Amino acid sequence: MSERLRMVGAVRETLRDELERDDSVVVYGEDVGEAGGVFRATQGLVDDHPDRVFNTPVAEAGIVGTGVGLAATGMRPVAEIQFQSFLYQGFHQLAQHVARMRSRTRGTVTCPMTIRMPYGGGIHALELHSESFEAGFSHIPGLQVVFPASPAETKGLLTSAIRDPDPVVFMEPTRLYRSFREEVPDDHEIPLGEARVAESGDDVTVVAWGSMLRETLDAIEDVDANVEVIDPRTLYPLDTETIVDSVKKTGRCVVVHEAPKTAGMAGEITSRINEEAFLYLEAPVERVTGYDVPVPMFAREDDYVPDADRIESGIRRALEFG
Amino acid sequence: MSERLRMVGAVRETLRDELERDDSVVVYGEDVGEAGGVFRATQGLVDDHPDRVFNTPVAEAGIVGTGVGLAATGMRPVAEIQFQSFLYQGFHQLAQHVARMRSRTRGTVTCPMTIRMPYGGGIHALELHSESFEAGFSHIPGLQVVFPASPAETKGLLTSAIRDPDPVVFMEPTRLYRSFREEVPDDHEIPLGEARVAESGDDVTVVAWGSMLRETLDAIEDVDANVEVIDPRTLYPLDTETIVDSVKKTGRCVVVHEAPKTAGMAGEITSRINEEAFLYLEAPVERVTGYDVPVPMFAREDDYVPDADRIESGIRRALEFG
Amino acid sequence: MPDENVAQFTIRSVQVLAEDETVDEELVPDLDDDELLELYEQMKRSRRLDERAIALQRRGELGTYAPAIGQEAAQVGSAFAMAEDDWLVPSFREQPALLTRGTELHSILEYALGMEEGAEIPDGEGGLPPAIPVGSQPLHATGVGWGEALQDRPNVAVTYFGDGATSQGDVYEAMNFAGVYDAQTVFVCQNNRYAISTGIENQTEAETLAQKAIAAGIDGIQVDGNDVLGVYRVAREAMEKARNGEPVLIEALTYRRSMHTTSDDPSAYREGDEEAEWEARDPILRFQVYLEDRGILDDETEDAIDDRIESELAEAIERARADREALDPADMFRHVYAEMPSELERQYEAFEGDGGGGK
Amino acid sequence: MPDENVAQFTIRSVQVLAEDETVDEELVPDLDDDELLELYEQMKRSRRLDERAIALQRRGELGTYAPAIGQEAAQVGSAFAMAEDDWLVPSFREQPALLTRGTELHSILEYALGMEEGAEIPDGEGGLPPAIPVGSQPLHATGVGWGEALQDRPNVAVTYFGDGATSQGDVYEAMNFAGVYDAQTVFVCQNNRYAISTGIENQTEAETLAQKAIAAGIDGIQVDGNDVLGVYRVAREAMEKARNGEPVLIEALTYRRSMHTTSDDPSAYREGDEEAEWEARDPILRFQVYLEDRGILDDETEDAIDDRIESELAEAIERARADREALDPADMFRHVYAEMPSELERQYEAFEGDGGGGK
Ligand SMILES: Cc1ncc(C[n+]2csc(CCOP(=O)(O)OP(=O)(O)O)c2C)c(N)n1
Ligand SMILES: Cc1ncc(C[n+]2csc(CCOP(=O)(O)OP(=O)(O)O)c2C)c(N)n1
Ligand SMILES: [Mg+2]
Ligand SMILES: [Mg+2]
Repeated sequence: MSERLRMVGAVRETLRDELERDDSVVVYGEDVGEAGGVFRATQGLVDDHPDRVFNTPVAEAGIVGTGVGLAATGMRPVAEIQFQSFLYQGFHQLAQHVARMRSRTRGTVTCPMTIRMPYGGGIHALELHSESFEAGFSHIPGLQVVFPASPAETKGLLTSAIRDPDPVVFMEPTRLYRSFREEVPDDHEIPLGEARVAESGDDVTVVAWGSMLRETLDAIEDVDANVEVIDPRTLYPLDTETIVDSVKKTGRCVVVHEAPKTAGMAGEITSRINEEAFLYLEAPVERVTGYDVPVPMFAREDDYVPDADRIESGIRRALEFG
Repeated sequence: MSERLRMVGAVRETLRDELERDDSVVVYGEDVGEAGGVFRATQGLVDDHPDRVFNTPVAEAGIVGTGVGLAATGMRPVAEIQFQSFLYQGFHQLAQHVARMRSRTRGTVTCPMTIRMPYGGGIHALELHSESFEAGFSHIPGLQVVFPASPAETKGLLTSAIRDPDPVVFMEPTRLYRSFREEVPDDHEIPLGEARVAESGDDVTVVAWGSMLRETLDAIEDVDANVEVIDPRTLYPLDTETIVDSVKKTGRCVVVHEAPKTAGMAGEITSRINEEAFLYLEAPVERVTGYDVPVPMFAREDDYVPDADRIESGIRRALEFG
Repeated sequence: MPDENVAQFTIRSVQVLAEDETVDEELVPDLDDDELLELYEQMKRSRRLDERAIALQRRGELGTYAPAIGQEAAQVGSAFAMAEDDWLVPSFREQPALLTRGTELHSILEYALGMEEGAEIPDGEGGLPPAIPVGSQPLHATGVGWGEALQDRPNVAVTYFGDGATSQGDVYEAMNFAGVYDAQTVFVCQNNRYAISTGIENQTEAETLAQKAIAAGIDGIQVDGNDVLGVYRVAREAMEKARNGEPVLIEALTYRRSMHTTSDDPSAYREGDEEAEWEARDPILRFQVYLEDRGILDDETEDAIDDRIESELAEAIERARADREALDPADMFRHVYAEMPSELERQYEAFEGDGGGGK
Repeated sequence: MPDENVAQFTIRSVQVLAEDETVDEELVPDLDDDELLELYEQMKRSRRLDERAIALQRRGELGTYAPAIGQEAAQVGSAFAMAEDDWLVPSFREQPALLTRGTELHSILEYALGMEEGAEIPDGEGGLPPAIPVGSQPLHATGVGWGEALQDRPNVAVTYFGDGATSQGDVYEAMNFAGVYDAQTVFVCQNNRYAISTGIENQTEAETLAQKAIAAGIDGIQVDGNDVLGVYRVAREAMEKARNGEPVLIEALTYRRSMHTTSDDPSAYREGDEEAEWEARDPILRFQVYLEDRGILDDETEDAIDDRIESELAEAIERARADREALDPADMFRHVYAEMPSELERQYEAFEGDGGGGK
């Protein structure tokens, strides 16, 4: 069975299915109850599971920190953080405990927790509603960092995340929540750590995830070359092999992300390509990213977030080098 | 005038001089008063300036957050965080406010705050006393991230940090605090954003900062090649030019850091070299870093932190490539 | 000992002008007619601004907007009690307080247009921009109140936040630091009974929010937040204490009569009945009757106020639109650091090279 | 209204066995001689462990160690009140509680040797490892107490932290969440008057720490933390409440008689006089006299206890040393994820290739 859903619907159906399937799943966060979350991703869930869907006080350290305890008792906490940057309020609990519980105790206590949150720009929201700190999260050993880019992938990835024995930071691109529908198959898992080749080509490789994947797919329509587009889907663990194999074929690569350029994931990917496909590289790895400025308020946001034009220019630069 | 000091003494003398020079400087943090801080970096300061040196409650969000307000009134807050990983308790205040106050208000409110803290391994302390999250901090626009590697440099860099009109995350390598003395000149500033060529050579470039700089200088004694060693000193802003010029000369580069490999600063530096010296590169940029594991407790810490041997191997790999 | 009481605490609650228009004459603050009219006008100005802003947002002209409808007395009453050089440290729903402190209408609109221009603090004025992360700004207010004390200045920092914010550890830390450092800070918690959809009963088991002060060892007091005279009175006293290094938490009991923000639909989580109940307790209405009863407000004055507000609003909207038109996107590069670092300069050049807008 | 008291709170303080050996017979908990002797023995075991550990550390054999000397009654009394399947959620100074709950001596020593082995939780036991970040673990205890409630199990989570920790927003959030979700959690704050060098008077303006509970709307109570009978009594009651979904904060008044950790030198910030004063109030001494007075403890039993502890300690030290010798550094790669990701596997291979130890 399958259903045509938007991404936000895919999140909801996944949560519904997992609540149904596994009595230990708890869905909680600010406004996830009656109101169904600010994006309605949890709408209706509390009606069917009033004992396992909870509105929390406005306190992200509390949300993340109680998850550590819930998990220890055998529950499977699936927390919603209202916007990515508010996870910073619970950053210490994430880095000091969620990520490390397994390693601190040699596997005798674990933290199978999923922390979902919208990230990135594009919906003209308030300040600090458009961040994407995936590089920071990926730099914390013990975490897994996952990015869906379509409704069907959301279902597969979120299902895997919830069932995974280790913590997952699950970053949902705000502006794809309602941007399109597609068939979403029932009960399927997409393994964490496996990239997807979204488009095949042999002139240049573009690596992009989340909402930037959609922008990239738009951008390549105007590029007169065979572009291979890779969606890593999880940034940690990162499927280096798929990226490296592609670059060995194309010799050129562009990495796209919304986060600021410096110390963003494009650097990491560049490094891995360097290490494993150095002799195949015909051009420097191009970075098309946000700038090293705080994401501006929405009047200037469109000028900050990479768009199809900027991605297209990046691809051209990669193609024209040398 | 100058004095032979250890790094911890250089910190203390700088704080003393700045408290003396500028009435708006406030030194505060956990135990920085009578006890002089857990590393004694603030010893004696409260005696001379009881009105501007404060023990705080154990609350890092409080320390960082009140700094925003203190700065707004015209004070110059110089906060000590007892160990780097406890800055995570105040991460939200750092990322949401300290870093952004200038940009949010178009320069009408600023936050000239310095946040000092020991980072990194090497003293066999407790769990979570050995982290180095410089990549995460450097990924937050609005912050400056500074690493001294010697007593004299500490004086110059910390003086600049305190006098700087914008916030600085000042990371002091714990294990260099007492490792050696050197002449520390009075009242000198080292501009933020300027790298130092610590050793000249033309076979291979090694980029290393903080305690890894010392390890690197040890390592190269056993390497039969002319190694150029660059200490960036500040990771944001990063003196790309000095690094790139060196790599253009050597064609080979190794980046060393204690932080985990994935999404660490070595990726960023690799990217910048790729972008600006691609055609000069004769080997992939080597990364000698911590592993993608939480810094283990001290029985295994020495196996985690890169040492001279690992750096030496990295240099050899870079030299032998191709 | 062996089993004895070692500490005792009481939370007081104050009301001057009740819902039914009875007045406790003993408690009426000493304000002249002009001042009373100013309170009234500021409340109306904020109400009209909110109404216009919602309409503009509905037409796609503004971004997400958080109306303060119903909370005007809680804010105007307290902000009016501030001295000229005191500091306003607001959250994102503080139109009434901002206007009372002199922020111009077009600035508020520009903020709602997604422009940092709307968060500028005019030179020489004490204040911080609206804080979006819930509960994060009280720590700044503590820092300000501490900094003022360190510099032997008499100014007080007044910070506003909601019932939801009291769940954030930061707010507790802010009060605790304030207690320790005798910070010149007043914490105004507007208990408007909702944090988005989450009712106060889900936020805490504490029976009052004023009692959160007890944990920090500072004073906490409750006031009817829809009673502008009561709020003024309590705020005034709190500020005098704070000026002497005794921080105070005020819980103003009020109600968010409208949506959380323009992206919110309250019908998903609360009944119309409840809203109707609170409509009757509207702070502006209550005060209007008070002023009319006492002959301070007549139709003519009322009309003059309305006209003034409408024309100010019309002008502000025009100004904001023009500023929005003239906005330079490249400004995002210009205010990150005092001096643009070279990597940022290169990004800026690339941006400009792409023709601005990254194109 | 118009100016009335709307809420009132009282903090009680309990003491059963006073410093001068007077006893409130009404309050004496119902414990038999064996149980009383166990309380005594656990306190002594912890004291001896701390003394030996300090000595070992001084000889370079252990890493940083945080002795609980002086706080044994606060911990043993409360941990002893726990039911078998209750959860211990400790900070880094909880030797007395850990031992009371059955943690083996060699585990504690291995933790102090910098080995994660010392933080393993034996299969099927409820407990979390020591938390190093101050104030971070009470939230875990709230989560545990909430999770137990959700699963209709009777178990309680008991978390320990210090006076300094109460300044962390996390501790407030933990109590507030516990109140909202009726978490089966008891918060044991050991007010040992110091956070490293910072005295309690610098930590907060609150006159008691028990009153921090008021902010969260949960019960708070004080107890003489050097009175093992009082602590047991108060803890027992608190746990019964918590088992019914009423979380409680206990403030145990005690004193950190020794250094903060082995890296600390208290003479930099406090007087010997003060330490001497508290030596006289030592919890073990007080209880020893009590037991002797009642003929429960005689020299023979005392000697047997001492011998047992010494031989256990000797064995534990040997075991810990051996485990330290046998430690495999490569284990650091093995417990990060359930399955090692490929990038980590490559790092692991490089590590092994370098001959382990990265060489
Ligand atoms: C740290 C943080 N978490 C979550 C949010 C999202 N959010 C915005 S307003 C709000 C509720 C705030 O409620 P309250 O403090 O009562 O203020 P009110 O909206 O009623 O004025 C939430 C959860 C946020 N802005 N910041
Ligand atoms: C978040 C955090 N900040 C700072 C520290 C450093 N530190 C370790 S113990 C301590 C004092 C704790 O005092 P208290 O809570 O009273 O516990 P006690 O040491 O007295 O048992 C501090 C500041 C830490 N471990 N974690
Ligand atoms: Mg509210
Ligand atoms: Mg203490």
